[in-house]
Amino acid sequence: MHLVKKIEIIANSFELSRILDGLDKSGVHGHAVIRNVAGKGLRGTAEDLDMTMLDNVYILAFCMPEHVKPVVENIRPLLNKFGGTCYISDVMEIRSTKCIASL
Amino acid sequence: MHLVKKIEIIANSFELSRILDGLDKSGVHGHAVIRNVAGKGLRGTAEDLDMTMLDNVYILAFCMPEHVKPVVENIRPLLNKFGGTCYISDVMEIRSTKCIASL
Amino acid sequence: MHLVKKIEIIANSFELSRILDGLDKSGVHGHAVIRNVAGKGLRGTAEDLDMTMLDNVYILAFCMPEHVKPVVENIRPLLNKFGGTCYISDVMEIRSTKCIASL
Amino acid sequence: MDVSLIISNILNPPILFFFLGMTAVFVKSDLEIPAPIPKLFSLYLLFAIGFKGGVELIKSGITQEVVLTLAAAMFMACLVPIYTFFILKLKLDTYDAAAIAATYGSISAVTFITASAFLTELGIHFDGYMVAALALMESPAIIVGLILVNLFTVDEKRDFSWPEVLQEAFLNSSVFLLVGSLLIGFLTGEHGWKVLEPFTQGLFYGVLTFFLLDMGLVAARRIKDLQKTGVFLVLFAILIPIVNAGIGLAIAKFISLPPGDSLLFAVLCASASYIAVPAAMRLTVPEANPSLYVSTALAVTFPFNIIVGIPLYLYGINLFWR
Amino acid sequence: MDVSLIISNILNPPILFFFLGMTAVFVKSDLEIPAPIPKLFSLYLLFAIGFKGGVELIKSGITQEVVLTLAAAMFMACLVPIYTFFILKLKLDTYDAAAIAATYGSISAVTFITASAFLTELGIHFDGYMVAALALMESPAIIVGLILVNLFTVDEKRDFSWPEVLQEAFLNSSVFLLVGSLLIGFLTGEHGWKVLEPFTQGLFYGVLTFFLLDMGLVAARRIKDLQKTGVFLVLFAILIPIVNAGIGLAIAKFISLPPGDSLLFAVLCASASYIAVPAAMRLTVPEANPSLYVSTALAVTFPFNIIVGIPLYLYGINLFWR
Amino acid sequence: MDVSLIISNILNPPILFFFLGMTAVFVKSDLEIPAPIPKLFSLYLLFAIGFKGGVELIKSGITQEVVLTLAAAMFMACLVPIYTFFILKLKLDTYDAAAIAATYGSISAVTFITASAFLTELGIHFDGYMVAALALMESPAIIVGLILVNLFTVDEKRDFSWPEVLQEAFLNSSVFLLVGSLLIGFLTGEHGWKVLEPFTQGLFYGVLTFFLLDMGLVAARRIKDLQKTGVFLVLFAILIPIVNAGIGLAIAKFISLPPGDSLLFAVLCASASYIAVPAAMRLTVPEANPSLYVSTALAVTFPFNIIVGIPLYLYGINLFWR
Ligand SMILES: Nc1ncnc2c1ncn2[C@@H]1O[C@H](COP(=O)(O)O)[C@@H](O)[C@H]1O
Ligand SMILES: Nc1ncnc2c1ncn2[C@@H]1O[C@H](COP(=O)(O)O)[C@@H](O)[C@H]1O
Ligand SMILES: Nc1ncnc2c1ncn2[C@@H]1O[C@H](COP(=O)(O)O)[C@@H](O)[C@H]1O
Ligand code: NA
Ligand code: NA
Ligand code: NA
Repeated sequence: MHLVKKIEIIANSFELSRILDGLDKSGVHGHAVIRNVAGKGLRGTAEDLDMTMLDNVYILAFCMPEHVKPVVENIRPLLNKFGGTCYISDVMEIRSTKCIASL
Repeated sequence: MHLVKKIEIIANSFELSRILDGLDKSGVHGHAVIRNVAGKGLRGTAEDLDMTMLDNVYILAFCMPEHVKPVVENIRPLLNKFGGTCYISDVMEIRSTKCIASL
Repeated sequence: MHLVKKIEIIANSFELSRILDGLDKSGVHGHAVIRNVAGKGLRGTAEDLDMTMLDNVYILAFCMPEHVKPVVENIRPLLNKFGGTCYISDVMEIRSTKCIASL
Repeated sequence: MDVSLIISNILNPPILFFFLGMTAVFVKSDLEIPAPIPKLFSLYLLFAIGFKGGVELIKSGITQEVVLTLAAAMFMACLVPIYTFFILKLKLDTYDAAAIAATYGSISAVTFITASAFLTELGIHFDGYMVAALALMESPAIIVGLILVNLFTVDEKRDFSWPEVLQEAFLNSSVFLLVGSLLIGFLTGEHGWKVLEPFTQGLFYGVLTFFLLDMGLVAARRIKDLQKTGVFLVLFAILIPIVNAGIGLAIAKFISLPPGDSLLFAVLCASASYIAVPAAMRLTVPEANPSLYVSTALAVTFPFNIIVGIPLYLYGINLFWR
Repeated sequence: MDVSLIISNILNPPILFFFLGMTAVFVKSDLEIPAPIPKLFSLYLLFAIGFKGGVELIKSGITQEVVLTLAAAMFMACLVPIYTFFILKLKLDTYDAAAIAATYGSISAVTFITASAFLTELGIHFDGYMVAALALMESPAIIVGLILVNLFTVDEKRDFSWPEVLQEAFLNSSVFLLVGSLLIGFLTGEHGWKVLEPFTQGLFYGVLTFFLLDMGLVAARRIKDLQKTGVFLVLFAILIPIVNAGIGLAIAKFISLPPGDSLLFAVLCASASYIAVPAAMRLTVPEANPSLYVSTALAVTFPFNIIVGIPLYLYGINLFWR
Repeated sequence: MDVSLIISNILNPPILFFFLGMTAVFVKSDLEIPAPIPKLFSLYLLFAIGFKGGVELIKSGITQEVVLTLAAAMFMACLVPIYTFFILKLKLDTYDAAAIAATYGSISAVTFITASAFLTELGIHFDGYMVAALALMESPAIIVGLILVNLFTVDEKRDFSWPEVLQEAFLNSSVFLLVGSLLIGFLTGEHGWKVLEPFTQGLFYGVLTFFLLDMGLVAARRIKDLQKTGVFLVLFAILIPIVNAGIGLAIAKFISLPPGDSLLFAVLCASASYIAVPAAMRLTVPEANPSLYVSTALAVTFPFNIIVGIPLYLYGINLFWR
């Protein structure tokens, strides 16, 4: 079990491909995307999802701590321009073969 | 990059508007909502979503640490009455203009 | 307000019932499941969801710290065999009657 | 005769697909109708049945027969939750008893629709205004159930607001769409019917069939919950519909409804709500256990009605209406 | 006469269901058409209208009338965003003005479809190639809007790539599906039409009705946003469509379009985009406030056009076309 | 002659919409059919084709011809995965070879449906019981594939349970719904057909068209995966269907199937599964790389069959059946 960083991004769906590109360029190749997220932020509610195609996506990416800095550098301009939020926290990853031992 | 609190609430969809009101009243104006969450809790499974309209929602709200107390005060009675769970954790927010500097 | 562990699992939907069984056997009886999660991991993208029925699920389970070890023991073989990732972090639970007092 | 009716009922695509859905769960097939398709189908069915009812109501006009039927519907919607409440109180606490009573006082639109498809196939006429009775019987039981809870729990003052409850009872999506479609059918009449017919009529039977496939899946998944509910509730969920249908038929005979309308009225009395009332109860009587009222209505009463009940009540009509 | 047209328009199922949707929001019913059903319906409508248009275009051939109409469509799609931009600049900043101008320069396919259903019901003929005009008018306003932003903001160089903008303008899903279906209709002609007819024709009116129910919900939810937009924009959203329809009718008269085509052309000029343009604006002019351009188009102009506008423009045609 | 068949096949709405979907991906349009709509359409197609097959099976009865055809289907479903396995082993490891072999041993219902729509249009008769052959050919290859893995991997004991595998093979949602609908069609016969016809027949072609639009999107998105799969697999994915169709035609000739049925049988042999088998393989042979077996079946064999294969096999029939 080892420490990794969790990156959570909520943004408009039209930013999705740009954000995923940003992650990829920063060396974060794994991600999970949940669509059809409703919400309210600085730019008002986004609940009339399909009609106006302005629905949000929730992007989750777990990565090595050293990737956080490039991610932030790549993603922040997008969020500043098009809106959306990004949060980072600490989690333990369970996957490597020896993780049980370290518990 | 500064510390904020992440509030996660899982509750039945009919509580949604009440919970969002509770957040708003506590000064937390941003949120994201994921619908059609299946699950199992104290009150049994909720998997026959659309049929019985008893599906769950997953509510995410990031807020300043000082907002947590009013949120808990406003949301807890709802959860006690109608069911649902609420969890709070620490995350770092990436949005303000100077966040890169602080890394 | 007391500390609990948050378990996040992203895996292919065909593993869902096995993973939920694993959680249940480890004493974790509550969970929430979000379906139709797109993503990219070690085994490539899984975006053509419905066509190939290879979509992912996002499983959330909050549990007592002492349950983490059995969960990991039960879930890891599944993830190693069929793919998927599991992460663990700390959160505070708001539900017990006295939680306001402890803030 | 009864059995031959049951068999001719069972050998219909909708009922057979209901069985197919149940079978899928029993043999652990991964068949599922993904959300929100079942929701779409149920909206469609409410839309189509409401619209058709409205169009026929404008053709028949609001006669004395219509008024009598609606009064009878109102009467049953209040009677059923009250009398069943006292039966349920024998074994359950006030909250659960009131919630289940409300469930059985209200109706299941899909049971009604299945019955009307059954009549159509047998070539038995029924009147469009029965849809108005359907609409009228959805909500009162919610109010009655809540009044019962208030009368029979003394401890603390329950904090709920009547406006919210009335809202939930009369403006929930099923009632609202059904009544709205009825009104629009009423307003646009024959002319509106013609343009919408390929949609509301042509697809109707097919959508019902597909929807019952999903209902079979859902009902079967609920069956394991019945172990928790116990024998009392399972018996309740079979016998009370028969009793209610009996009362309904007696009233129908009394106000001289024709056979088709009588069957639909009996089916309304016999059926139990598994959508509108459970949703309202979660909100207004959160103390009650949802798996009790959802499972009995969905896993026992609904299958019983569409498989055995509908032909059984028709058999009763065949006996007494000639 | 005008009023009787309005009333006969209103007493149609699609319009009445639009009202029903709005009512649901006003009385706080929980009625909703769950995502992605409205998306499916809008794809269906584009598919059906495009395909039908293509089939009719191959029948009529590409005549001089067709070319003239398309030229007129192109002209209006460029004129409207330019002149409205300067009106909007009186009260708004460049970004918001350009975004709203682009919205009104483009079109709303559902308004067009509602108008064509209205014509069908009144038995007034219209030509299939009007769908080509519809397709042609979606995109230019996006480009014009962006050019206006570039001309009227001097500060910093905006970093966007023209390929990306053209992509967004001409290959967004609405334009792409509409044009694609048009081409396929054109290629398969009468033969393709026959096999697809029960799907594209039979269901059309029903799906439109259901879709307008959802549009009613969506439009009503947006109405509270209008407080923020202010009186100026609300007036704009009612008056500009009338002006645009007027210009459209004058042009239609000038190039001698028949009444049905003239109405559709006026409706195209009068309608505003609430899907394609808003999506493009979020990307290309992120500085503009989406609730301004979405809410005016969706909560004011759209209802105005389908309820009052369509019969009003037809009234104008009835006056001048004889 | 072959080319004219290909062109008349291509100029059909379903195939053209398949191209439209592919084009959307190539030009980077944001067109998409949102989940779970494609799932709904595929359930509908299985339901409709199964039901229709059942109804026709009861009309024709279970003749010797039926039994022979089903035996031939069973034979091919076992032969294909075995012989292709050894070809694939030349270049791939046991896991990948077995998974791809199973994929090509099974069938694609949509290819079958497209072929039957093609026959309907050309006015060539085919028998309803071919749907039974379709149902029969889905599962065996999964079992065969798994046996091959067990025989050719010696290292460690693989921990999987046969009940689970049989479950996955015979009760997965496609097989279950298809067989269930077939049985129900068989049970309700002409009577059930009449009430469901507007739904199962009227919409069929339209839903197929819409669904192929989505298939075009999905197939095109997979094309970039082909770089990873290499030339060997791409050639395999084109040549093996032709070989299988050839064997299928020879058998069909041998048991004297009429032309329409022969085409469908050849198409079954030639097609590869991209739903049921991949799902089963993920579970039973997790060591195999999904992008290999999904991409070849979906991005090469499927388009090849519906565009070139179907008319090509029909050309073969035209040559030899007279
Ligand atoms: N404080 C927050 N907590 C949770 N979600 C948020 C928050 N702020 C914004 N969001 C989500 O991010 C989306 C875009 O935010 P914004 O760019 O501020 O309009 C909103 O629609 C919400 O779904
Ligand atoms: N321990 C838990 N972990 C994750 N989700 C939970 C947990 N407990 C409850 N939930 C979710 O919250 C919903 C309502 O919980 P309850 O009020 O306990 O019935 C459940 O249906 C689950 O989706
Ligand atoms: N680093 C990651 N961050 C977020 N999600 C991931 C990550 N790695 C894998 N996933 C998700 O887990 C699924 C299965 O991963 P895998 O077993 O690596 O193919 C992927 O399709 C993603 O949705
Ligand atoms: Na009842
Ligand atoms: Na316009
Ligand atoms: Na095959």
